[in-house]
Amino acid sequence: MSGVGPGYLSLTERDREEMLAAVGVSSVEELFAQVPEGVRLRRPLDLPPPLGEAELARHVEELAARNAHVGAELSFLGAGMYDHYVPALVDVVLSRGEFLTSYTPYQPEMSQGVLQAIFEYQTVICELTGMDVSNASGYDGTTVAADACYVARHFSERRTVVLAEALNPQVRQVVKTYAPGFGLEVVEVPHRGGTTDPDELAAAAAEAAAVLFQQPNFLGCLEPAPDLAQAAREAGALPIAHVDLTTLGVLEAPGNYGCALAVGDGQAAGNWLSYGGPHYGFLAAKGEFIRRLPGRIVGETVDADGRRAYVLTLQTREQHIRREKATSNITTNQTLLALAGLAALAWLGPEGLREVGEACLALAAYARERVPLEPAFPAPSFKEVAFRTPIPAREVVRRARARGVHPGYVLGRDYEGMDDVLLVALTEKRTAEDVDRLAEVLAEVCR
Amino acid sequence: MSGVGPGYLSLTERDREEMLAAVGVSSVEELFAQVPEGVRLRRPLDLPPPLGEAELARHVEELAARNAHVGAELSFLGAGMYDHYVPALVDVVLSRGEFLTSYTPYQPEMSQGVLQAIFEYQTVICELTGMDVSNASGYDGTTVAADACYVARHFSERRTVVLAEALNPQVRQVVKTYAPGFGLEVVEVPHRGGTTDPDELAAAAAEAAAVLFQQPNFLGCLEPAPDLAQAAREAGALPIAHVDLTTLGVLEAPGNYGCALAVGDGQAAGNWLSYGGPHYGFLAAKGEFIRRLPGRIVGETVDADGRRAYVLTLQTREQHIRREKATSNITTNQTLLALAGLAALAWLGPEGLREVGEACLALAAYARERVPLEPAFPAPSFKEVAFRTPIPAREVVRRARARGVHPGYVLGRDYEGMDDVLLVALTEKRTAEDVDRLAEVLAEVCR
Amino acid sequence: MRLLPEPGRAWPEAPLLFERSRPGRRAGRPPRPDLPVPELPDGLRRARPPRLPEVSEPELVRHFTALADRTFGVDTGFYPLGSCTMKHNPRLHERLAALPGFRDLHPHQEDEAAQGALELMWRLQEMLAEIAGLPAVTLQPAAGSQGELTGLMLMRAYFADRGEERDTIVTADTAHGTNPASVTMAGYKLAKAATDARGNLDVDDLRAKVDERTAGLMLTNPSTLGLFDEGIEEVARIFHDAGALLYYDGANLNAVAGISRPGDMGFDIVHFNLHKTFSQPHGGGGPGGGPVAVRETIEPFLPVPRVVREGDAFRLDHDRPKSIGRVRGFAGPFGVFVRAYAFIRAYGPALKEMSEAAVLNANYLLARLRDLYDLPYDRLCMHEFVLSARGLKREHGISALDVAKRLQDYGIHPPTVYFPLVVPEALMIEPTETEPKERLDAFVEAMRRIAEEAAEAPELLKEAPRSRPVRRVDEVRAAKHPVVRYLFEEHPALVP
Amino acid sequence: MRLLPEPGRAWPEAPLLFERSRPGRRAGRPPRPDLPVPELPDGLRRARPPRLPEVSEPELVRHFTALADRTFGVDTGFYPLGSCTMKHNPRLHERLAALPGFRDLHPHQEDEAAQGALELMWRLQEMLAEIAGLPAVTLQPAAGSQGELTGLMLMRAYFADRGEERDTIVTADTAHGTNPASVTMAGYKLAKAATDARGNLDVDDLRAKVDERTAGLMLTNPSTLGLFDEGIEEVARIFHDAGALLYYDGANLNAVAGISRPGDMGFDIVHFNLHKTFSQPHGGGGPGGGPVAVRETIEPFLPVPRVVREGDAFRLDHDRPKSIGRVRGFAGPFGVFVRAYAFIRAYGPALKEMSEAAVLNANYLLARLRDLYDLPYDRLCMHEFVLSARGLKREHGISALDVAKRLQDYGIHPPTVYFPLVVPEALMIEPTETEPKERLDAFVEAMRRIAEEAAEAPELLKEAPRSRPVRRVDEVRAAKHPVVRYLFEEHPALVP
Ligand SMILES: Cc1ncc(COP(=O)(O)O)c(C=O)c1O
Ligand SMILES: Cc1ncc(COP(=O)(O)O)c(C=O)c1O
Repeated sequence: MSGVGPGYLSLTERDREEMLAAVGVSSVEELFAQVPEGVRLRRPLDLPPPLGEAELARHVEELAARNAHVGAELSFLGAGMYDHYVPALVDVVLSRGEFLTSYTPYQPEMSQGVLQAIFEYQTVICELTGMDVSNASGYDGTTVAADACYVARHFSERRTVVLAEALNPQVRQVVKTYAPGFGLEVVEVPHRGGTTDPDELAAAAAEAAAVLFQQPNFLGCLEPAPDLAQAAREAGALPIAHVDLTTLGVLEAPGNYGCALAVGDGQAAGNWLSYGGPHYGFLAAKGEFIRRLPGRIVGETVDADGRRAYVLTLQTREQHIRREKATSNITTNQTLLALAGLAALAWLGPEGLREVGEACLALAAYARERVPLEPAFPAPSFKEVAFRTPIPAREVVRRARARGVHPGYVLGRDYEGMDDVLLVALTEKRTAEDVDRLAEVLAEVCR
Repeated sequence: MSGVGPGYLSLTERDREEMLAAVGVSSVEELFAQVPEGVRLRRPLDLPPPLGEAELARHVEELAARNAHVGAELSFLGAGMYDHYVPALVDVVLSRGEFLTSYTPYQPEMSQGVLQAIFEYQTVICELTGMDVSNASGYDGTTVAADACYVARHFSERRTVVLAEALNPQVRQVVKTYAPGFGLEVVEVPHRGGTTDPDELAAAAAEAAAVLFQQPNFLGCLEPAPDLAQAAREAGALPIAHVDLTTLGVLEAPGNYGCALAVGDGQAAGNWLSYGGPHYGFLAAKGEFIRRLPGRIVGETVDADGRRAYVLTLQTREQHIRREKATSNITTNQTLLALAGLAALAWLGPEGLREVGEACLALAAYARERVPLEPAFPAPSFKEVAFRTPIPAREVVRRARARGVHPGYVLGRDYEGMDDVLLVALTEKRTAEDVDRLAEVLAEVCR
Repeated sequence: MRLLPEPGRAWPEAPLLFERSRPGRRAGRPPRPDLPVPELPDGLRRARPPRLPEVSEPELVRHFTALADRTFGVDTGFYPLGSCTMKHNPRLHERLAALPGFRDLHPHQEDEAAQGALELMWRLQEMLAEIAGLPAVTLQPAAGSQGELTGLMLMRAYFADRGEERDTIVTADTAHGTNPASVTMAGYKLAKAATDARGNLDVDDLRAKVDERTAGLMLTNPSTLGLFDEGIEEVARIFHDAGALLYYDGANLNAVAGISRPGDMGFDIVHFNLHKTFSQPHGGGGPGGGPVAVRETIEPFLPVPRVVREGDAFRLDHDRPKSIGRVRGFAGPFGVFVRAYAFIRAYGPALKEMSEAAVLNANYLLARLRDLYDLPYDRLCMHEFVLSARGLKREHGISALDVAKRLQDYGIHPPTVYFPLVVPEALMIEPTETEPKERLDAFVEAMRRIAEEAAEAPELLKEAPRSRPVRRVDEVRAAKHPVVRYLFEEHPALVP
Repeated sequence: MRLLPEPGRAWPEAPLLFERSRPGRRAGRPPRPDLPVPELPDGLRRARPPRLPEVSEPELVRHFTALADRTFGVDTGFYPLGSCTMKHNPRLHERLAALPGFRDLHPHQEDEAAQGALELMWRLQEMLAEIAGLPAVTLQPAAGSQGELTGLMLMRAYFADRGEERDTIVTADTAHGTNPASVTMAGYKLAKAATDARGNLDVDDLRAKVDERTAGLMLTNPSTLGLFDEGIEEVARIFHDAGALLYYDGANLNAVAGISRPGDMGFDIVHFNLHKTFSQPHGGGGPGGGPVAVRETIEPFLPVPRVVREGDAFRLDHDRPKSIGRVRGFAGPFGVFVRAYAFIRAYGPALKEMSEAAVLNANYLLARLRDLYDLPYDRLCMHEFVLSARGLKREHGISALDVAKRLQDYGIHPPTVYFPLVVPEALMIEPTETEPKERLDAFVEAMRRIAEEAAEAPELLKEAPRSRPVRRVDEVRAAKHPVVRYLFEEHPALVP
């Protein structure tokens, strides 16, 4: 130990000597005697030289400066991650050292604050989705979909899950990766002109444990969600909705049209884009599923004096108790991001959340009208609109970016025959003038 | 009250009605009956329409984007404000709501944390300056100089103060603005080739209550500070040094070469540039002056149980007790910035502070050698070097900035006949390569 | 040093940074350019290194976290500290002030490369001018008291320019201590005006004190009693008729923004406290901001530099021959301006609602507390009001200080006590506009219980506080034997 | 709702957000474009608005501040939670992760416009590969347990590709619960291997359990006992000879960084816990990061997308025919990568000192505590160690839980208790490298006093904690009658 390490280390030469003496060894080296010679690394790690804080900051700032972020261009990128406004209140949550540097609240008396906040988060998720129980968060919008399938898998003898093709492609990919381990087969139902056909879904669901669809769907269209849920139920499959929290001030809650579970990615509600993470995935369900839910759940109880208290509950579901019989292997989750979501949603309140949804609806409608391109699908939009481009959409993106506008996501990335479809996202941060600018640029570059 | 105000307000319609009823009036209007008709504003304020948080953020971000900050160009600007590294530890102080939203600790039991931190700050200032007592901060490096003159004014029958011309021009201007009110006359002693001549200073000090000089001085030169202090003392004037905390890991403390008071601007130690403020000014003195010091002073004492406690002390110096006889009118000071300074200096520690000083010394020496221009003054530099430019320095700045380099400060802004003198500042954030780049650009633009 | 608290105690001891120090520890490692370090001239090298604390970063973070935990702020709870306007500080402002374009902008940057900052300052000047009802604004003063001093210097320059010799400033007996202190620092003589039974300036007393030697009046309106001076028009007439000027101490502007403008009241010079009315966080004592607004006639004397607009461009103007000069570095505390600007833009013309809510909150508290404590001036109040514990003192020997200390046990920051001086056992209460009714009701409940405890269990008040990291602090000892810095080897032990 | 605490109580009650709610209150006002809002198709419009809390911003800030105050973190004090590596989290990392170029970067941004982010990820992969001693790395998994699952899926893909049928995974009886849980989720059968008297894997027991149906071993090394497996080379031989693979659970990597590399130990697949070894703040439960490093032979199966370098350019490669597919959205939790990258760059090759300090701190505690509590495996430990309260239980009826609760009263976060399962009344203690000696000494002192209290005043332990916002919490009631969301009208009152 030469002491060249950064100031995160706290031992002085003198400390080290006193401590080695107390241990009864003469060198730190001796402490590692238990590590067999054959597996020791006998050279220094081949890593770049240490950087002090100032140099490190300068280096990383240079890397950050080489990225075109949503503030650096007028961006209409969405497709699963959205540039909604993150209120400054969120900074209070993300910057409080106690939230930042605590861990899973195994010792409730030490963590009442985090526990209560999670309890509040669970309530907000239940309210928005129309469910009875929510866990404390999953990794993201993709893994919670797989978790939901695992729940269904234990609820039914059936061994297939049906995914609407209009469901986020990344979500479908993750479910497909997990499914074999669960002993599940995946069946996909194509979209018809941008939305899912309830009858087709019902047919596919006949043998299925669960059906997953997304509202609004990945193509930017509003699905006939209640009909899809009913189709699934009538086929004996659990309807699972993949939803966007920022739409649920305006759209009906999945729990109110018969869904068994609701999942989604919380990023749009209170998390920065952060190039894809960390964000929080949410998972909520009707009461009957509570003992099959994956992950942490906080419950309210009392302390020895009868004072209200919060605690991790129903832990017999979890890996540290149930081990191979657990409902999931998750332990570290996304609590901090979920609390950011709680702060953002509490800041909006019911009125604000409705206003956000209505702003998106209004801007999407305005874009449909102003943008000089054909909408790719007839179904109404919520906050995204897919347009057909006369030249390859990739090329449209390239040319528009050269003019300081990122016009959106190329659906051809995921869907056959959609190389000429551009998915434009509108959040409440965009203005009518921004849409005008988009229309102007698209007119120029699509010539 | 229409309730269109931002979400900082907490009263609902219902609250308002209940409260008006409790007061026994029927409208908010009635509460203002005591405001005579003749002085009422009978129209809405002529202010731009309200902005929600998201729009406000976007608008202010646009304003911020229209400034070339020190990260946007390679900057060698100094001349009183310096781009030293501000450690992330400072964020802990600046972001803790308790520090941010508390005020002057009139109620010690509610504010032990702030009080203790100020006590620690006072100690650090005393250690660095070699003094016995420091106040809790003044406004900035200019006003603390005026404060120091006010202290001297009450210590002596003499009615003049001597300022070295090589003392920061803004400091001299502020002292001149305050002096008449204090009944003081200001005499200035010119610099001789960049530094102050002790004999000349002694002569001018013969009738003076105090002498102010700066180390390192505004022209970037190291003064013969001990000789200046001795000259003042021998002339019967109080020697007051204006110093830079970041140099005091390397340079001798004013208190150790006979100064009565030491003052300065703390920005370089732990504060962002922030276009000139807010920063903290520090003021420290030998023990004999303690009862004449302006501003807050925190002392250590005990509570009713004999437990260590901190409290504002010697308040009989202050305006809220002494009123017209107070040692100053200051009340709100710069505590938060002073605590940022404490954090930055504690983060550096004695070793780190010495290393910062030595980095500046080394870079300044390297700049003297690499830059293809004549140093304007023979005296050694600490972290700033003045160079003569073959074309007007203003023009050098203009051309260099077009190449992404801000080469420094034009001394002609303050000093007669120095329109061709460029003051280049080197902090530990600059590298040898940065200096090479500066030399290269100056060579280009001075052709 | 002791890192192990008494078991069961919610407030562990917090050792000093210096007591956490260990030789050889360090947090920061500054860059060390690979260049020779030149020798210094004789006698300039530091002989002994300064005894800064040597602490690793983890312990530094814990130290400042612990100190923050021992500090009560508006974020912690109700903070009705009269005259200080302890309102909510929007978090957005911290984000905006930290934008690199502001935070890392060098104050010597060329004007053309700082247009965004200059425009923000210019717009803020314009908005403050509209709120004050006076045309010209300087943002330079660092706080209210420096604004006062600046205002008095402006008076001196104004009269000097007119060749008039005036040497006296009139202040109210309710004035904040900074007013008389500023008068002395500005080299003026002080005259005190009395307050009448309704809490207004005593106009007759005033007339007697104003003559051709009078330079001006300094007044807070509403006064520190929280009362709007009903005779303000007459007061202004008296001074203006004598050729004197009126200075408005803007500390209480929170009561009248958009309702009554100092300029319309007849004031010639006004200071703002940006950290009060416009929500710059108080930072445990500061920073603040004390812009000054003036009439045309006084504009030529304002400090340099001035932020001026020329077409679409903005610049700093240093060329003002009649200026009193500079009162602070650069153009003022810019970071404070960013916050004040954002605050005003969030309200726009609805700024009036801020004052309406502040005044309603105060009157609600007054209405609910008037029967529990003495009310020296029985009127509706503005944004704050002053009660007296005179009765408790007389009947139970309970002082305003005891009430304050007991409030701490109820989780509430005490009001300002023993000020203004004209009210014995004063409790000066300012809730601000951002408090919800529940907080006000909780405060009323606490004050009610304390009044009862004063009668039934006075020792609870005498021994308060019990819920804070320390109990009542010995201020006398602190002043008698000042220990104002850590003494290293000689320092008293943390736990004797 | 009650905003007024019991007087004198250091911990005021914290009502729920919903209890602070008042109809008509609000904090945020989103932009409202001046455009018509289209009608929605029938049945899609929400019938009843969600009952989100209606609270003003000042009260929201106070609420979250109060909740933070009721939470103990590494910033608050010593947090030796075994197996969780609760080290100091450098504040710089929060600054860096919040740089607009990272924080506001859209994950669908074109590769050429995200080169800085891609380069950071690519460099992190390279550094992790060097630390693991394995050539290929995926950053995608969201946490350690997802890393485990990914590793097991990689095994399945690997064997399927070779046409081998293997269905069993061996784990140690000391394994963390995530190991067996992952085995099941991956569709494998579980076999448990025993631990011998020295705390190593029982090699004979192991031989008996490994055959041609064995897909692999999952092992933590050092184990959850904090002991390095002295027979690791033999263990690796057993599995490799059987054609099986070895998976390294990297949760304890903090002990051996730069000292012994999993790849060199014979492991084929390794996960990292970026939130443990590499200092991503734990955030009250997350986020984390669980990158996985593998041998060349397994590289083709890694999840898509992969971050690849081509000359000086970097891009996301989705075209990997043999990939197991995607395990998470995008390329992984990027913000976590920024912190881990900065952490490793701060140490460089000196990263070894991190592990050395972690191991020294643990052995120092072990040496000073071994006579006070039972030590099931009497060896030098690595970065953590496991004591047992068995003796206290037998002699005084004091459990590991009682010790844990009493530690709270001494201002220390308790260690992990009742894990690993092979040790009765286990106390699993991990100090980490960032703790100064004084903290360790204070912990020893607390543990010593607690051992004494167990004998002399056991009720102090049984009734602990006394210094926290609540006393011991009734977990049974919580599970029996689950209340997992606010019930509005039907919700039990804050103070009955
Ligand atoms: C009435 C009054 N006047 C003047 C001041 C001084 O203002 P500042 O603290 O900003 O210097 C204050 C505040 O302390 C005040 O309350
Ligand atoms: C030994 C061990 N393995 C696996 C895990 C799971 O890692 P994570 O919490 O990142 O999913 C943990 C941490 O909880 C652990 O301690």
